[in-house]
Amino acid sequence: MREREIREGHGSMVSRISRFISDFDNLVPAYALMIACVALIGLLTLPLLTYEPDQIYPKTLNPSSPLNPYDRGGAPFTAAEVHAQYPENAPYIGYVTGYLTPLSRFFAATTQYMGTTIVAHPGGIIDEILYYTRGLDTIVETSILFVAFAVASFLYRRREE
Amino acid sequence: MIGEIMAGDHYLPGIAIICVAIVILMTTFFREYDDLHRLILTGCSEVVALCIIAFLATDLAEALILPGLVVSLAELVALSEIYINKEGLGLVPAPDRTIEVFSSAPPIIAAILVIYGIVLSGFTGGAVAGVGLLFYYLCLDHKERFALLETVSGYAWVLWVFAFFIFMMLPAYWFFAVMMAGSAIFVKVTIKLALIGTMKPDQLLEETDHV
Amino acid sequence: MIQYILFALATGLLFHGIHRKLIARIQGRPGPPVWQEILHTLKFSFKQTWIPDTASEVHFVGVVLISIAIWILALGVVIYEGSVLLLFAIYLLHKIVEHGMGLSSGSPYAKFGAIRSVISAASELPLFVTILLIYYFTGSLMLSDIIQWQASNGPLIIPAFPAAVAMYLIILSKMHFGPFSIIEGKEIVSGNRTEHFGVWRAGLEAGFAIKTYVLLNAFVLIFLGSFSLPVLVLIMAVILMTLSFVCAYCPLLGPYDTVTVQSLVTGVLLAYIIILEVVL
Amino acid sequence: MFDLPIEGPALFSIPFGDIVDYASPYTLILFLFAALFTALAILSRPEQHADIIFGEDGVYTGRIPGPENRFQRFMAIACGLAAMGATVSGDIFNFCIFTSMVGLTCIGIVASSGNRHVLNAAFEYGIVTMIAMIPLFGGAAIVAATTGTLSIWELAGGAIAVPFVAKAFLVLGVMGEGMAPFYVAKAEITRAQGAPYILMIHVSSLLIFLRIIEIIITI
Amino acid sequence: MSETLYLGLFILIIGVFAVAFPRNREYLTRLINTEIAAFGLLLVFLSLSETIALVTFVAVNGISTFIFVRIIERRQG
Repeated sequence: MREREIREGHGSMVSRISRFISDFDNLVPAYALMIACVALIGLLTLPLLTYEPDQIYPKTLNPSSPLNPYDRGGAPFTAAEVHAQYPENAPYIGYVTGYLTPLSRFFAATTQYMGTTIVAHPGGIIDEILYYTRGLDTIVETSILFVAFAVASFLYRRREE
Repeated sequence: MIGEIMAGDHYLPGIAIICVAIVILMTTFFREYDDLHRLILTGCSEVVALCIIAFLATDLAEALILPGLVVSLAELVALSEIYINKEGLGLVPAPDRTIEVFSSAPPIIAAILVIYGIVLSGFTGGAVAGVGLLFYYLCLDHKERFALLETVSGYAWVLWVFAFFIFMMLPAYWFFAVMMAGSAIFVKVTIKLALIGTMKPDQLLEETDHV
Repeated sequence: MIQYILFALATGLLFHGIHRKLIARIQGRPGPPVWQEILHTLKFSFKQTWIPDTASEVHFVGVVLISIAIWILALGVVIYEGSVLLLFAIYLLHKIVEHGMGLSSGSPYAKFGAIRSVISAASELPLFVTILLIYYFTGSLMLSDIIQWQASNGPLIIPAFPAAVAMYLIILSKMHFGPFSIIEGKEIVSGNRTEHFGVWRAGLEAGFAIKTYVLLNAFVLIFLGSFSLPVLVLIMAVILMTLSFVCAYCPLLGPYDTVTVQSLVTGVLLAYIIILEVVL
Repeated sequence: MFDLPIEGPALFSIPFGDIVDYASPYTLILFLFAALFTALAILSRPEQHADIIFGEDGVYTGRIPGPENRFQRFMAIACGLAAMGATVSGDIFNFCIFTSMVGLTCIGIVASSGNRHVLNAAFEYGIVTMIAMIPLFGGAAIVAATTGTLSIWELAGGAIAVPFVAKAFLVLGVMGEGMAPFYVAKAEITRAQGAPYILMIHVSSLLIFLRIIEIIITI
Repeated sequence: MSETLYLGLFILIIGVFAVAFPRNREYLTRLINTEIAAFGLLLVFLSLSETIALVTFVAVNGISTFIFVRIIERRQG
């Protein structure tokens, strides 16, 4: 009870709130409360949201293809059809999507169930987006990984030495 | 065309359910004052965040999920080290791991995962191979060269940035750029994740003194 | 431009002097003469100057230059009727100057000032809502458009009264001796200005004088409209006097009380915006 | 190129595929500010930390040890680069990633501090940055799903309605990553040593906050 | 495939609920409850045919679980 009093403060409304926010243990609850409020608003205004049917990089499924679910067409060293945001900024768009390495062509010819492996192998739509059209995202992302490991290994080494 | 039609039809119910999940999860943060519990709860919030992205249901969604995954993992790695440091959780005797499978299985499992990771390449491959190496390092004694591995990973990162600039400036050479990017990111992610396996509490690293 | 900067500098310093004089009179003290701040700045310019041994040298000096530079930039935005958003960005970047001033010297008192300046950064929130309200009414954030809008629709202060209150609060939180100036509380000596003296102090005073001028000028331009220079200065002086009254009568708030008050004002304003959205 | 009456005309743009970085007078000044403070972090040495021991007359000063200093500087530079990227990014998701990099590097800057109190605050801050992933990436994903694009240029001018929830989520996310208005934990973090680096935390968080305001008014 | 989708969402909600209101407040219990939610997410990935994300998530989730277990081990050790 006493602890609760210290945590929530007493006196006027303003000083109660001040007491609450001045303890950084209450930071996470305060932030979580705000997110919960916005999520509730989102729930209430849900009918206002509409899914835009005209998306960039739309998905097409072709269950009979050995590349399923990532068959986006295109032959090696020709451009496949890719609906990017600014195709004019990427003159060779679609080439990565269409490309299959010899190994993935072997997989595609042999079995129907290796679609994910084939597309994760160099070439394919995901590589097109991650390396080419949205390559900057990937740069930042690998940098984040780099920074995080710098922090972790710095702390680890300092502790263990 | 199944993907598109489905996403449009189920977007609103999906978001509604996720909003409910967010509200439930956030009320937990309101009651939880234990630091480690909070850390575990953030793991759950990452799942919810990825679920919102997944509902985009295009190829773009996956291109957004992969960075999201990596960011959350990176933050978790950094925060966990800060937690250990701030709580002063020092060396603890290693739990007795003399289980037979732990000495025989690692090389095989690690080899399978690493080979499959090489085939996949890129992030996905890096993550898969990283799990394999992590398992290997975790179970067996090792004398890895911490500094050497980090250097290799740094060069791999530079290689990937170089590949990105080929894409931007000399797009005609996209083929080399794809190969370079795929392998560089693979190497980088694999090494980073494998290093987690080497961060064991019961191991003092003699090898890293010269760093 | 250069004569305008000098004018703004002199007027701003004079305003500071009037501010001090008025507060002193309200509190029953004689107070310094109104041109005291101008003399102060001149005096500091010729006094001995050095950098404390504990300080981070480049930073210690850089902060002073940055402070002058950003407020001259802000003055340029006001004169050439640029974007209000840019003006407010500079207002927020001023926070960095405050932090930097306190942190760079290595003195514990200055550091306390910097820590309090970090706490008091909640004054960003009313600012944010002010921008939203202005944009809601005028559909533009360029000062020229806002002035034109007022020429045809009357002063913005009438429809957007809450925004004016919020911006008044923002200016108030930057005034010396005000209820929100926790970074200069006397219990921490001179707060983050403790270690800056000599030319550095003169530079800071100059930057702050331009700041006061720009903020008052922007308030008049945004909420009342465009006036000829003498009228403009007169209106600014009147607003300054109301600020001095508030500063003289209000005690210094506790550090976190300032955060609470400013957040509450923001909450009220947000509610006002939401009501506007729903009703209109 | 666009010319909205919000921040002035776009001055120039640098295309990186789908992500087009652009500079308006507003974002250019934010960018230069980030660059300036990054340069300051590179150039200046940290201050000597003065400690007054209670019950004594002595004031003790101390320098940050070498490895800590190098690490802090590295983190501060990374933080500055991330802030620079965030200020000129023309893509909402790209901005979000830069923002989360800012959050992570901010923790990194104080992580080397040995002070338990500072580490506690840094941990709380870290938890908030991890929770902030929900609103930040969630907001970006809702924008993409309801408008079919992530480019700020396409969304600018209100031609395509961006739902209120998405905007609110984005603001909340940036608040969490940069801790812009909740300075409670940050005030504690400020107690750590190394002025040029600690200052970078504030610079970056203010810049991303200013940028998100611009973004949500623009779209 | 929409059954899979809703099953995934259902499991996600159950997982989140279990994380939010655990029967016994042990670190490991909570971690395992988080895995329930993660399983729901996997089903969502599967039904939306996002299989690369699925594979990566499985791998990354394994690593993050390892990190959690490592801290919990230290905490209790």
